[in-house]
Amino acid sequence: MSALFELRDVTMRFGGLTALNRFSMQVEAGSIHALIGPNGAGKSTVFNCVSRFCMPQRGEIFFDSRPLLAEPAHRIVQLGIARTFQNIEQLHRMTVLETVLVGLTSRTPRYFSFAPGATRARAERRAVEEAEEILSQTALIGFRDTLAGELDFGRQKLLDLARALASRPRLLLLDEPAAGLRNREISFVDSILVNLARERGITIVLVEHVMQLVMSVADRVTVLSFGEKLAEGAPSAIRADSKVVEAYLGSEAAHA
Amino acid sequence: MTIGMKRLAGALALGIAAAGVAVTAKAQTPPGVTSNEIVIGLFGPLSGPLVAYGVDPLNAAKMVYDEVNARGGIHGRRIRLVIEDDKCNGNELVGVVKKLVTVDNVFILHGGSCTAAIAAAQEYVLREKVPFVMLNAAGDNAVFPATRYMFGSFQGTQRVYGSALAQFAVKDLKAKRVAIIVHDDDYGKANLAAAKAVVERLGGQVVAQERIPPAIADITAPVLNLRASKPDAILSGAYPAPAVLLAQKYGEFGMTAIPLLQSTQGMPTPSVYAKNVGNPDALKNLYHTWSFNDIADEALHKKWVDMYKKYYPDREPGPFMVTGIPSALAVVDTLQRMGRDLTREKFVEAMEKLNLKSDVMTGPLQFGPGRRDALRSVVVVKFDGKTQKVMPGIFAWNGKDGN
Amino acid sequence: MYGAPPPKQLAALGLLVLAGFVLPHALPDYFLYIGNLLMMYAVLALGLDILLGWTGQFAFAHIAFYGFGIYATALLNMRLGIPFVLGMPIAAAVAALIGLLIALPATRLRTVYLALATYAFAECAQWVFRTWDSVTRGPDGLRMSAPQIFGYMVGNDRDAMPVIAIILAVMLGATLYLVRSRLGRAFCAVRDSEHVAAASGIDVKRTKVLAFTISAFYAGVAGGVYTLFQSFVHPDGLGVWTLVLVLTMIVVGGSGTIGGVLLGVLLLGVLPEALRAAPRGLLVWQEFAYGLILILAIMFMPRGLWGLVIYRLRRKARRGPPPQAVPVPALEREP
Amino acid sequence: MSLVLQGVASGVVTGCVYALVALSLVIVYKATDVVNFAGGELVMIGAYLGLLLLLWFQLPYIAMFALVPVAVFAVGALFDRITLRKVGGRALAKHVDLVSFVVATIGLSYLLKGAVRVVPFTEEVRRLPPLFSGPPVFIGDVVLQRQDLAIIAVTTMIMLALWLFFERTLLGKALRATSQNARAAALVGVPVSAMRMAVWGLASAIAGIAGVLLAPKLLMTPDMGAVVMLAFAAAIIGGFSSLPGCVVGGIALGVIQNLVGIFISPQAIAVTPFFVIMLVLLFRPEGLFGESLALKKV
Repeated sequence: MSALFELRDVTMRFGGLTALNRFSMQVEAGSIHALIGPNGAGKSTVFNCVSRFCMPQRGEIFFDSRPLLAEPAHRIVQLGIARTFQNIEQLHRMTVLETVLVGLTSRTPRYFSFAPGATRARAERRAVEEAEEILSQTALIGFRDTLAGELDFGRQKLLDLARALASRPRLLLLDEPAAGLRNREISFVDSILVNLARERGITIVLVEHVMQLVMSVADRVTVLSFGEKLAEGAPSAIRADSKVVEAYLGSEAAHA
Repeated sequence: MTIGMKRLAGALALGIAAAGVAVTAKAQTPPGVTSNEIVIGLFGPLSGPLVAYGVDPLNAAKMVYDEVNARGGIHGRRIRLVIEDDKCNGNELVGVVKKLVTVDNVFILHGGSCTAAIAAAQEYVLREKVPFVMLNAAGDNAVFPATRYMFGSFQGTQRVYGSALAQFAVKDLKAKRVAIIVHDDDYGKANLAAAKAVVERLGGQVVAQERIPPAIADITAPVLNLRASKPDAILSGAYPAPAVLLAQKYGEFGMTAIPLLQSTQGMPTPSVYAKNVGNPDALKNLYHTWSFNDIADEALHKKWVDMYKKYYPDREPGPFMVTGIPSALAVVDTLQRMGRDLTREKFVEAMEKLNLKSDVMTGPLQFGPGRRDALRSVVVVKFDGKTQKVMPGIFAWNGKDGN
Repeated sequence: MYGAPPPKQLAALGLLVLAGFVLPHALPDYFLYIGNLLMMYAVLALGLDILLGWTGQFAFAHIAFYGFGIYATALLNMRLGIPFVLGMPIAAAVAALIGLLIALPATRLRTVYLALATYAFAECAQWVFRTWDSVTRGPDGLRMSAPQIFGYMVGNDRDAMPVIAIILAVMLGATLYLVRSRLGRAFCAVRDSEHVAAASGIDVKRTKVLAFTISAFYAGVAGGVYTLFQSFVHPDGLGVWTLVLVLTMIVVGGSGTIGGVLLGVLLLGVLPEALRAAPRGLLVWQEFAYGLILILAIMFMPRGLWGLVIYRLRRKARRGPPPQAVPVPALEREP
Repeated sequence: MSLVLQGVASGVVTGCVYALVALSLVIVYKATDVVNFAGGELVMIGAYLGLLLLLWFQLPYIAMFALVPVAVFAVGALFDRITLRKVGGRALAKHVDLVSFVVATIGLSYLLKGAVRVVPFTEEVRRLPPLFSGPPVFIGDVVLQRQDLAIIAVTTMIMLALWLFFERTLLGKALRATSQNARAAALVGVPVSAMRMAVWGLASAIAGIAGVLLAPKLLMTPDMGAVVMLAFAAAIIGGFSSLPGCVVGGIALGVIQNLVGIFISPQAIAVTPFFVIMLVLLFRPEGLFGESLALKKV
């Protein structure tokens, strides 16, 4: 058993509110691992702790056996972890291509900003080529020079994914990639996720409410409720788990 | 880009042609003077925070020139004014001066209400050798050290006020311990230096020097400091708002046994000042310097106010209106004395010989070789909130104290 | 932005330098002075916009660095005899260093706190300029002696213009490259979302500190430029009014765009000169009109004038199917 | 010793004035996220309106005291309705709002200042008659004017009224909800944009009252709005989100300024508020009374 990514006993409190309570989970390399739970269960907090936007009061987070909590926020992506955002947090005033170039930051050489010259030109050209390739893969190339803030909702989500992919992550944290999308778009996301995991071997942790997507792509599902782990297992097992159905799926199970 | 380049080339060609014309034109006549016209560049703050010091004084100066034109001009030449707004801002005033000199080709410059802004243009004026007569700035830093082309201080410099108050305090009021409160700016610095020099020269002692920020909200601390120094007299170089605050606190703290001596700038209209202070007690022991004739001879003052109302029927003259008059009178007087043969160098030489007993100011307006501040003597007035009484004697600055 | 500046823009820089050499032989001092003033404001505004428009940090300390640049360049020249070509870079570098020191605590602050802390710094700096008599000559103002460049006296508009044009061209060129670099994109990313920036591997704090430092450097250079064509500096000119003027240039022109900033500088720099033709009685309304322009600009031109221009151009270019028409492809699922 | 006591007492009074203006700034900031750089000009407008009503319309003092807040309320509410709603309506990202909003208020400040400046009457320093006049009051060695006591009383009353309003009335609670989470407030049926307008009006009215109160004390010029920086300093000490914090901050600043004037130098009075702002923010980025910033939901 090879856990690429592990949370061990993580507790995160905001003022009097406990967002995560001694939460542990292990993610296997190459798998798609879904993290589900009702609103406010602490799913995004897991991501925010990994992204180092908040500091857990206790517990540890490991990636590739390396403790993450000692790293600053911007180092996380260099270690191979990329993430997307739940609310469309966008680089509104940057174009689609520029957004992906930002995603490429960790892999762009830190040439001296003011120096014109061949090295700089080559590096920029290479970065743009790569960004365009990623845009082609995510069907955004037609919007290359559109401002990110002017994209429709679905494409903003895609762009967020494209930006995250640009860093060539080994672990991808996706925060509700399908929320608010139409069916047709959901199946597109579905196909991209599967493609990423199976073809490129990227490990994916997925926070999602759209059960249709979770059930079709996830290898393993962890259920969070009020900051604590409620259940964990294969999608079919989770679906059958009465505790989960009671606490969370309840009414939604009927729709799925 | 190509359109831009064509336009640029066009502008360049035009500019070069214009410059050529200007050069040939320059060679024939002195700038700003034709057979029937003298062009004067007139400017002051006509907008912005210091507009009070600009609109009325500039109107008044214009009125003096208009009046001269109405009587047939000077030796057959009419005066034509090019009027500009300098906002009392250095960058802006330098631009105005350069425009007047190089685009409007004026003969002389007449303007400026703020010393710091004027000082910014000084170097240019000296280099281009254009006479610059200040409109109504006190101008300590523009006239000390004296430079050939800058003339001003027609209502006296801060040195004059500081020195007058100090002389009055030590000589007439027999004060031994003198406390001084001034603004933390160039005017305050000059006022303080002169007052201190005079007090010490006359054998007194300066027991407190308070430099307060011009926008002070609570003047308690400096006034307490003044009180703690146990002075025989308090000299103030404060501007209108702090001058009122000072008098209020001085009254409130029961310091009225100590004479309070205020420089002119703190009370542009004494009656408004008294109203602002609000407490008649605080004015029991108040004196102030004054450089205009209106207190001694109201009729003379009224003449100018009436003339102003005639020229500008829809504008009530403000307290600073008369400050625009003496400089214009000095320019007119100088041009009169020069005759028809006008050059800028001759204007400077004639200006140096100015000795004008104007009916506006308390003392004569004089320049000389190495002297560029016009008024050096003022009177001291006792003001109890209602009546003004001119104290005997004229208080003159000796040209040295505080320099 | 990415890639390299288009050749057209680089050619425009060349043209600017050329104009700097040619115009002094063609125009009277007044126009040269206004030109020099505008070029100085351009450097100042470009620098402020790096912080405000590109990095989204609402900081007001700029005017302090500008003042520092003026005093330092002038005093190095007058007291220590350090020529301008050395003095200005030293002054700008020290301004940048102060900017860096300010940035370290300031980057912890956000929004109103950042704005007020940096404004307070600017006020403190102005107070120091006014109070430190023995060095700055305090409220009397400092008469600066004319600087020398390779033994050639500068100090009037005619001689200063080519030098200023070269400096502006260099700063402008640097800005063109800067915004097209990894760092420039990091500025924009921090502006739009610090979370996305951090999650993309951008060190947010370091980026902000760099923006502060570079911005302060520009202000220092602008201060150095001031000493080339002015002969006097007074602390009163280094106050909130100048700051608001530069801020207005940026906002009206279009923050976060180089073209917009230059347009704003040109417009607001020329406006008071154009107003000279207005009837004298109306001049007193200038302050009112200034406020009105600011409010209207913010209401109706959120991206500034430049935004309007670009929007028009883009709409023209967008004849043809709008990009929204591109369909989302349905990829085949892997078996 | 009496020197220090007097300095402290006068500082408390001046501090109350700062606190009033600071209250106006903080109410606006809490409810609408706008930093109001025109706060000082609203004070100035209040003062000049008061003078206009007294001198031109010959109204009794009480009528003026009642009318000025109403008029300034209208100025603030209209500014929000006409300008800020338009600016806020199409904003894309948070910080863009801040810049645009701040620039809009800077615009308003120049607009108001410019409008007052065109009246030649304002060229000279003026003073509004005090609310109470009469001989000064002695407390031991310390002298205070009756107007000073009135300032303390009115500040306390406004402070209490605001507290009651925000804690005890439905409208006040709705305003608080709006300021904490506009979207949620809208969902439960609070008319958010009307609320914002009301807040702007309320804050402006307080500034107007401050103008009437402090005009006898600070004197009136079109530039008297510069007092806003002192109010900002007071608000920063108080944390910029706490109403009692404003009062404590204002009084602290007033006292500190006087102590600086007595023990250091009057020259340093001008720089004191700015130095205080920097010092407070250096050590307590959220101010002395501010709540620490919670993580924004990502």
